[in-house]
Parts: sequence; structure tokens; C-alpha cells
Amino acid sequence: MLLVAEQALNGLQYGMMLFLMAAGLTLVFGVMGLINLAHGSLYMVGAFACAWIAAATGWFWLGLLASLIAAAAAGALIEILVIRRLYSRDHLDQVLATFALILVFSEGTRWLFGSFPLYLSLPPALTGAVTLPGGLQYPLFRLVIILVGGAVAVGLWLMITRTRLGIRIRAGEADREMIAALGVDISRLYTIVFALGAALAGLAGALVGSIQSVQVGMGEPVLILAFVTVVIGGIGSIKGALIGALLVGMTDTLGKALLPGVLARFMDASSANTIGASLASMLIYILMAVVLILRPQGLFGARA
Amino acid sequence: MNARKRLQFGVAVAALMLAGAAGAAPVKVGMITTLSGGGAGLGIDTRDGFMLALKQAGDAASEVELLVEDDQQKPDIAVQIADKMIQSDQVDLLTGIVWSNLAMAVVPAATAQGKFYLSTNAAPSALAGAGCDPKYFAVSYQNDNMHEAAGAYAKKAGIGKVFIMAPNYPAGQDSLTGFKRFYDGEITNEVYTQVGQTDYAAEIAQIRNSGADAVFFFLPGGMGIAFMKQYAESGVDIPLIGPAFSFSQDILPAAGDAALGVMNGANWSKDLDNPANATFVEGFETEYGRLPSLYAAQGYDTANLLLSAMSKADITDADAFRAALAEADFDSVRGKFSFGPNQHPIQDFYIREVVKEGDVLTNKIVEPVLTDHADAYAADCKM
Amino acid sequence: MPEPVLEIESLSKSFGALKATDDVSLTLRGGEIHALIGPNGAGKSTLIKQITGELRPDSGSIRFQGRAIDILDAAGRARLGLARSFQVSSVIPDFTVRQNVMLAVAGASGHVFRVLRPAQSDAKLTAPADHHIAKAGLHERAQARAAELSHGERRKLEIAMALALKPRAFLLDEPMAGMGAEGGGQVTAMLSALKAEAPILLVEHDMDAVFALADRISVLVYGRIIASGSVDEIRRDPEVRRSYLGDDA
Amino acid sequence: MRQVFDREALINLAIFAALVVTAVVAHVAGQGFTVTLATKAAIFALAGVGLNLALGYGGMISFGHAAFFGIGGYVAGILASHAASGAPLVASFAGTTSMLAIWPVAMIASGIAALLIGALSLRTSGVYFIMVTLAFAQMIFYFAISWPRYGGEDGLSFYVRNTFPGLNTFAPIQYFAICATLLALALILTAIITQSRYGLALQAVRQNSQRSTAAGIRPYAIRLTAFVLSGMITGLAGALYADLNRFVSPSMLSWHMSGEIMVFVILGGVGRLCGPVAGAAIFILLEHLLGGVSEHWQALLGLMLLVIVLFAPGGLIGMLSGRKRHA
Repeated sequence: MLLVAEQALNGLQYGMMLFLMAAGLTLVFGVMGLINLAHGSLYMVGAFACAWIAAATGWFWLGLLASLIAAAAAGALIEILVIRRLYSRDHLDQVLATFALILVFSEGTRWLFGSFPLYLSLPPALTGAVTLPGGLQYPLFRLVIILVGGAVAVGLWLMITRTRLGIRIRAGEADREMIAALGVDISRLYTIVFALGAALAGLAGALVGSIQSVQVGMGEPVLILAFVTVVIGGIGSIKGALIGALLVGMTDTLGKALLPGVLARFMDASSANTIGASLASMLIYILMAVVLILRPQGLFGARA
Repeated sequence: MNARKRLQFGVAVAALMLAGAAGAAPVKVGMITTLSGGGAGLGIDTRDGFMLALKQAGDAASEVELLVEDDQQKPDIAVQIADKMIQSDQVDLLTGIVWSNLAMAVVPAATAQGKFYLSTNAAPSALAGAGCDPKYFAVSYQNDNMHEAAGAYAKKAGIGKVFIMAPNYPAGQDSLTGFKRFYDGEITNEVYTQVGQTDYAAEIAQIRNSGADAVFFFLPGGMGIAFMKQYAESGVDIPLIGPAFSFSQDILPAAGDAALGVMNGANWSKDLDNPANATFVEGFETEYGRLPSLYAAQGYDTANLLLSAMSKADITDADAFRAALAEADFDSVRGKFSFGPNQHPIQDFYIREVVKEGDVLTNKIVEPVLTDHADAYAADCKM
Repeated sequence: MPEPVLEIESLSKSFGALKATDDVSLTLRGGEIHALIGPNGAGKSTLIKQITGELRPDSGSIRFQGRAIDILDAAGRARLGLARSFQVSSVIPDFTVRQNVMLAVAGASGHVFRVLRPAQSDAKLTAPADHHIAKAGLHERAQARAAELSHGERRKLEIAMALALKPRAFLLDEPMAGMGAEGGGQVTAMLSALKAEAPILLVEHDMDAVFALADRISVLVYGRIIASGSVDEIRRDPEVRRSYLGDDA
Repeated sequence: MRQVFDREALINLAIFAALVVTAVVAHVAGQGFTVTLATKAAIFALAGVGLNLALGYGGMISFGHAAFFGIGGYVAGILASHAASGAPLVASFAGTTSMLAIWPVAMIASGIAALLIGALSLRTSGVYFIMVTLAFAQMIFYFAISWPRYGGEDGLSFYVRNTFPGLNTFAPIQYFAICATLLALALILTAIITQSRYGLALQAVRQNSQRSTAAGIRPYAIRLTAFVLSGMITGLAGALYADLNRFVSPSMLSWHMSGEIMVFVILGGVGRLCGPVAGAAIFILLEHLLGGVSEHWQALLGLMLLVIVLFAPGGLIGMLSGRKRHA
């Protein structure tokens, strides 16, 4: 029972991490209609900035702040230099240009930091495990990620429903010409939205980098998962991104944990292990295909 | 290797060739290794170890012409580079591949075309048994060895129950098989993770609930770093055992204190007490300003093996050259070293512990666990 | 009285709580122009889409030339000769006029999976296409790209494409929309010519045109047909005047 | 649709001729490896020609064509490895090393995969289509990685190139001749298809699917047919690539491969007959040249791609032919 509870928490934590990535992607798509494959690179930028500053100053928290700033700055920079020219292009050009950006970011980072993984670890305040009600021991840091994800979800919701920026974002989703006609500086709005999404990706990179490894190319697997999340949830929907992220996180974690056991009832343990592991790694893609076949616009997608 | 470096090295080689004594025919060596992408660290160490041996040999290495190319850790690229080196550059001998899957793609085709291959690292079981070849030498180990050493240690230390885990791919499956070959206690769980997986929360939850006395895991590269960090945070304190790959010098700085105290099976350690090793470790630190890894050590040994064979035979006489290689008449940084009938090493294996020397994480030998150890496939090799 | 070409019986379609089409019955007889009018949001487009097969009705049935077509998809209905034009002028922009009409000829023939013979030299496509282009009065512009046509020319192209389908009935969705007074006159003349080919179900806002052209008129309000009859009957119908023409008298 | 001998057609001929001349000159000069590079370019071009049919002419942005490339490759690998080991594959059939037998099987297998993937994916459109094709490719990728029978992550080697009657396939120039011939056939086939009645319908559906329906055309069937044909051509390229390397691995199925095939098409010019040929050739040339300039050549490649997308949206052929693409 405790095991299932722990796995459910793991799924939740994984989902929250995916949400941080997916929120930026879905915002950028919803407001600007842009597919950004380079989102994973911003995640990597956040992780490297955090590791570098944390190593240089000895303060993890300063590193975390640096991850937000560096990713937002990198985001704003590529928005102004490259992305801005792509809004009016079709998805094909966007895919190619942002694919090219991945190459530039990855090799650029390798050039700056070398090929070896960087060291980044947690401050003492966040290390160790806490005992939850019911006697479950759980790593404190994973709880923190769940809380950060939840806070970002609430924050984004408040921002979009309560602030002027949010109103403009919603207006931008509805009708681009209209908000330009209302005198809103649309290109500044776009830069802000892009930098915001980038900052969230950078934050995710720094948080995850401190319990995984900080290395070139770390963003790519996460990028694909974030896209799966966004598409399942429905492109452009923050709510969809949250639900999709939790669904993907739970499916992946519980699938890995439970499938081999379930299969072991039908076959010998060794093949149950290998086949279970294979099936578990395909599971989220199967989930995505099923969702899209039943609901071609995703769970909360407004438009196809 | 970029053009500039290639040029510098070419000049160096040319200078050496002028200085060198005219004797045996020159040997053209093609090194295919990983110099870009996530696994670049391993290839760079392999290359640097190999080149250090050539440099230290001085005149004796004057007849070696070395070409280095980056395989990007992609098997198809490795095959194309091998084609190029064989067809256009007409190398005599290939070496340097880090990864088993790349080796499987390149080695059989290279030996079929009459080229020697000296493995600095990867040595898959398929090439050690029925697929062995007179022109193929593994200077490193056989893939299962490190896992066997870990299994032998677990048995020797009297550990009752072990949780074992590896990625779901052939090397991962071989790893768990290798461990079980020497460990006869209870296996609580046998878990296969996804290749490239970076989050191990689900597996750690299983470990917590397994009741095992130790965890054996094989997770190369970034996977191992991620696992160790998360394991250290999890509050689970079951001891970890692994093969040397996850604790080699390129990984440890990134894993940090999370790796402290982990036991790992290895064929080499920088504190192995023999003169060749002392020369190597000191030379490597002086030359490159960092501690050498296992890969560097194996690259270094491979170059020295090559030089020893060149001093005895001409590579154009393939049979004589093969015999010279098989003698393994060089001072290995691993101390005792010889080849078995399938041309894989017979060597000692140790258990190492990750320790801190000052601020630097490194490995320290605890005890030898297998002596004069060969591999499980030699009997299948009909040569 | 000529046989009905198109018979619609008790068609209903709801979107959630909204009844977009509410028990609509309607016929189109040979040789007539039957106009469908109604205020914005009355459900005219929804009704047309159910007839063409783009939307599935919740209940009711449609017969075309005496045959139930409920199970056919939009392309299948088009091949039977149910030719439609769109509210917003709709052609293949990067094709020439001739290619657009050839496409319709190919579609009507049902043999679109021929891959070996170049379409450009396939007389089975080019001959009918040239014929319909001439008939629509576009022969001088046959090699022009559709995207470069004027609005009126594009309307003509649509007509030519409709003709290419060997129409047994036309469904024309606001053919006058966006036309100037002069263009409107041209289309009025065109409609009279089309009527000779096949009967027309005409959805139109332009009341003058409707009253001038239509043989019969049906009035759609909130998804229901509130009146149906000759031009004079509709003009006089008090309910129509009240609910549609906004006449409180 | 264009006249037969306009400027773009000449450019197409020139591009193809340049590829062949490069290989022949390299052969005469004894540069075996350059011939191998040209062969690689021809094979990637063929994969791109396949994708171009779906993407360029049919408007279906598939981000999962590596699936077909990889399936074609695995068919070649599996048949050849069975032939080598003598282990029966189906009943008493123990594989084959004849290219003439391998190609049709590779095309049928990738065609069936394209039929299944296309039938489901074409229910969606836009970004969803891009992503769902990616998802299917990832599924197959992970399956290949974790399926131990044919090597899993390690891939599958078959050491000796398969055979073609009357030719020594191991000679680089002869294998190039085979690949270039198949590429030429695929280009001719594409030209014929796009000029045909069906091609007219396919391009109409891309531009205005509603209008096409009203003209009696079923977009779904038209698109699915193109998608299957496209998958088959890319699958054939996969079989050739497997033979080039005598090796297949899941990397042929990875999303990077899908991205690269897409890059060939876009680089050369979407919906241009020889676009993929120009794109693949330039890509391999850049890879080769930049690789000699710096270890960080991928960054340079990325920058060059960016410049091309931003400032030459019609691709290289668009730039050369000096006009926008029509139909």
C-alpha cells in the first residue's frame, strides 16, 4: 500500500515537472501559434546556468535565480532574433528553424562547458527524506517540486484571469489583429510571453538538473514528453497542460512500476520484466495516440 | 579531431618519422571514437590515453601514424568512418570504439576485410564466443567481467539478498546475467529500466520496499549520475554495488558526494601499485590536468600493446603480427596481463570504493575479488 | 408539376441545447429556383451542410433524384450531381482556371486514382473543362491562376466548376455576397442560365434578387420553416412580415 | 503544374547530374569514400523524395517518417541476418540476401505501417498531425530498442552487403549506380504522379480540402494513398541505407532521423521535384566540410539552416529558380 502511495506521489512529481515544461510550450503555441522545438534547449540553459552559478558562488538559491534569468534572457534573445520572423510562417518553417536552434544551443553549450556532465546538487536544507503521515518516507526535494509545480499552476491561472497581461494574452489568443488595433504593443507582448515560457523551462531544468545530471542534450527527451503532454491536453490550454502532464506522469510511473508485475501472471518472470519494460516505455505514446484518435483536438483543445 | 589538431599531430608524426630509425614498416592506425555528443567524455579519455602512450614511447612510436575520427556515438557514422579509413586511408589497424553497439557494427566487417581491431573498451559477448576472430583483440576486458566481479564481491561479502537493475538493452541484460553468474544469494527484484531514463523515483520506491541487503545497478553515463543523486536524496540507505563504468573518473565529479561509499568492480584503479601505472597516472595528470579514467587507462594499454607487437613483427606479415600481439609483452597499468585463447584478457579484478581525497572524488581499491579471471565465452571460441 | 429532384424530410440537428435545424421539410422541383431566406443565425448554413453531407443530421432523411442519400458522404453526393458553391468564394488558389475545372471534371467522373497519364493531355478532362469554362464566360482567363482572379471572375469559376459536376441540382450559398451592383447583375443573368441546367436551391440575403428570381421561397427562422410558397404568398404572409421582415403591422 | 522544360526542370536535371558526376569523378580519382558519401546522399534523397510526396504535394507534415525508413532498414537487416544464420524466419523460409527480393518486402512492410499510421493520424490535422505521427514513430523506436531478438539498442549487423544479379554490390561505384537508378526511378514516378489526374486531386486537397470535397473528391482517401506511397519510397531508402552500412539500429527510427529527412526536403525546397536531392546533397556536403572545420560543426550547421529558413523560404531550388512555388 505504501508502495502504491509512493509511486502515485512519484507520478505526481513527474507530472508537475512536465507541467513546468509544457506550460511554456502551450502558452507560446496558444498566443503566437508557434511550434518551438528549442524549448528543451531553454531547459538545458536553465540547468547549466544554475550549476555554473551554484558552483561559482556556492549558493544553490542564487543558481536557481540565475536559471530563471538566463533562460528568460535566452528566450527573449531568440524571440527577437529568430522566432519573431517565424510567426507568419507555416509550421514547417517553424519546425526547421527551431530544430536548427537546438543544434546551435547544444553545440554552443558544449563549447562553453565541455562534454563532461556538470555537478549540481541540492542545498542541505532540501536534502534528505521526510516522513509523511502513514509512515511513508519521501524525499523532501520531490515534495518541493510538487509544490513549485502547483504554485506555478495557481500563479499562471491568477495571471491569466486577473492581470492586464493575462487579459492581453487571452485577447491575443482570440484575435491577433484585434489586440494590435487596441494599441497593445504586440511584439513586446510576444517577447514577454516567450520569455515567461522560457523562464519556466529554465526553472524546470535547474530543479531537475539538481537531482539528475546536467549535460548537453538533457532537454531533448523532456521536450518530446512535453509535446506529448501539450498535445494530449489540447494545444493552447494551460488547464490541458496540467491535466495532460499529470496523466503522462502517472501513466509512465505507474506503468513502469506495475506492468512487469501484471505480466508476470501470464508469463515467466524474466520475459515479463523485459516485455513489461518495453511496453511501459511505449505506454505514453499509446496514450497519446488513443487520445488523439478519440479527440483529435486533445482533451481541452479549443481548435483543431 | 579538428583540422588544426590533426595538422599539429601530423607535423609531430612527420617529425618523429624523420627522427625514427628506419626499421619495420609504418603502421597506420584508425581510431574511431566518440568526441561529440553526450558520451564524448569517454572517447576523449580513450584518445588522450592512447596518445599519451605514443608520446611517452618517443622514437619507438615514430612508425605509428594515427588518424582520429568522431563517431558521434552513432553506429551508422562509425561504419561509414570505418569504410572511409579502410577504403580511402588504407589503415592497417582500427581501434578506439567505446560502445558495444558501435563495435558490433564495425568490428566484424573490419576483420572480414583483413584489418586488425584492438578494442580499448567495448567487448560484447558475441565477439568473445562463437564470433571470435584471429584479428580481433580485446585489450580492455570482456563486457560481463565487471559485473562478474561485482557479483563475486557480493557473494564473498556474504550479502544475502540483492536488488538488481540495468537498462533494457543487450548490454544491460548481459550485465545482470554476469552478476548472477557469480552471485548465488537471493535476488529480490530484477528490474529493467528504459534506456536514457533520467528519473528513478519509481525504481527507488521498489528498492525501498524490496527488503534487499544491497543494490546492484548498471547505469552508464548520465543515467548513473541521475540515479545516484536521487538515491542519496531518497532516505534509503541500502548499500550500492556497481561495475566500474558508473564510477569512473569522468562521472564522479558530476555525481558528487552521492557516489561516496559505493562499491564497484573494476580491472584497474589509479592507486594500483605498479610502476607502469604510476608513470601513466602521473603522466596523464601532467599532460591533461585531470585524473585519468578507466577509459584512458585502457587506451594507454592498447597503444603500448601495439608498440610491443610492432617491435617484434611487421604488420604486413599478419600471422607474425598476430602472434606478437597475443604475447602481450608490455607493461600493463593493470599489472598482470595476458590473453586467453579467445584473445580476451586474463587479468585480476578488484572491488573499489568511492572515496574523497581532499576535495576530489576518486576510487580506492578495497580488495581483489577475482584473480587471473578470463570470461565465460572462451570455450565457445573456435580459433 | 415536375417531379421533385431533392426531397428533405423532417430534418433535425441540435448542437447541445440549441436546435439548429428543427423538423425541416423541403423540396426542390425540376426547373425551379427555390430560395431559402432567413435572418442571420436562422440555421441556413447548417441546413445546407446537412444536404451536402458535411454534417450528419440527428434525424430525418434526404432523397436525391428519388434515391436516399443519407449514407453517402459529401464527395459521393457531389458525384451524383449535387453541386454547391460556397458562401465565401472558394477555389483552389494555386491552380489555373483550367486546372480547377479539370479537377471538378475528374471528381465527377469518380476516377481520381489514375496516376499514369498526365492530366494536362487527358482529353477526357480537358475537353469538358474547356467547354464549361467557355460556358461560364471565362475562356480568356483559362490559364490565369485562380488566386489572381477578380471577385466576379472567381464566382464565374465556381459556376464553371459546378457545371463540371454534371449537376442535377445546384446548392448556391449567397452567390451575390460581396458583389457590386454591376457584378450582381451579371450573377443574376448567370442564375437564369444555370436554371436551364438544373434546379437551384438558393440561399441569399439580397431580397431584391430573391424576389426577382425565385419561383418559390421558404423562410427559415430559429431552425424552423415558418412559411413556404410563391413570391407573392411570402410577401403577403403576416408571420413572415412580423418575424422576419421586422414589420410589426 | 508546370511545363516540362522550364527553368526548374533544367535545375532538376542539373542537380541529379551533379550527383552522378561527383560519384563518377571520385571513382575515377580513386576516392572510394567520396563515392560512398554520394551514395549516402542518393539514399537520403530517396527518403526525402518519399516524404516530399506526403509533405510537399500532399501538405501532410509527417514528423515520423523515420518509422518507415527504419522499418525498411530492419526488413533488409532481418532477412539478411536470417539468410546468414540459416535460422528459419517464417515456416521454412530462411531469409534472403537478394536485393531484388528484399526491396519489395521492405516496401510492402513500410507501406502497411504507413497505412495503419496514416489511417489513424489523418483523422487529425495541423500540429496534432505532426505530433501524432511523431508519437507513432516513437512507439516503434522504443519497441525496436527493447525487443532483444534483433539486437535491441545495439542494432543488427549483417557484415556482407546483399546481392544484385550481375553486380558486385561491395564496389562503391556499383552500389552507387543501384541507388542512383532507384532515385531516378522514384523521381520519374513522382513527376508522373504529380502531373496526373490523381496528382491534381492531391494538390487540390492540400490547398482547399472543402472545395475538393464539393468537387466530388474524397480528401481522406487521396491523402492516405499519398501517405502510403510516401512511406513505401522512404522504406525502400531505409533498405538501401541498411545495405550501405550492412547494419541497422534503432537510431534509424529516432526522431532525429525524422527531423533530418524533413530538413532534406525543406532545405532543397518543399514540393519541388528535386528539392530532396539538392537538400540531401547539401546537407551531407555541409556535414563533411564543417566536420573538418571544427568539432562544433553542428552549431555551424544549425546557423546555416537558420539562415536558409529565414532568408530563403523556398529552399535552394526556390532561390535558384527565382519564383514561388505554384501547385
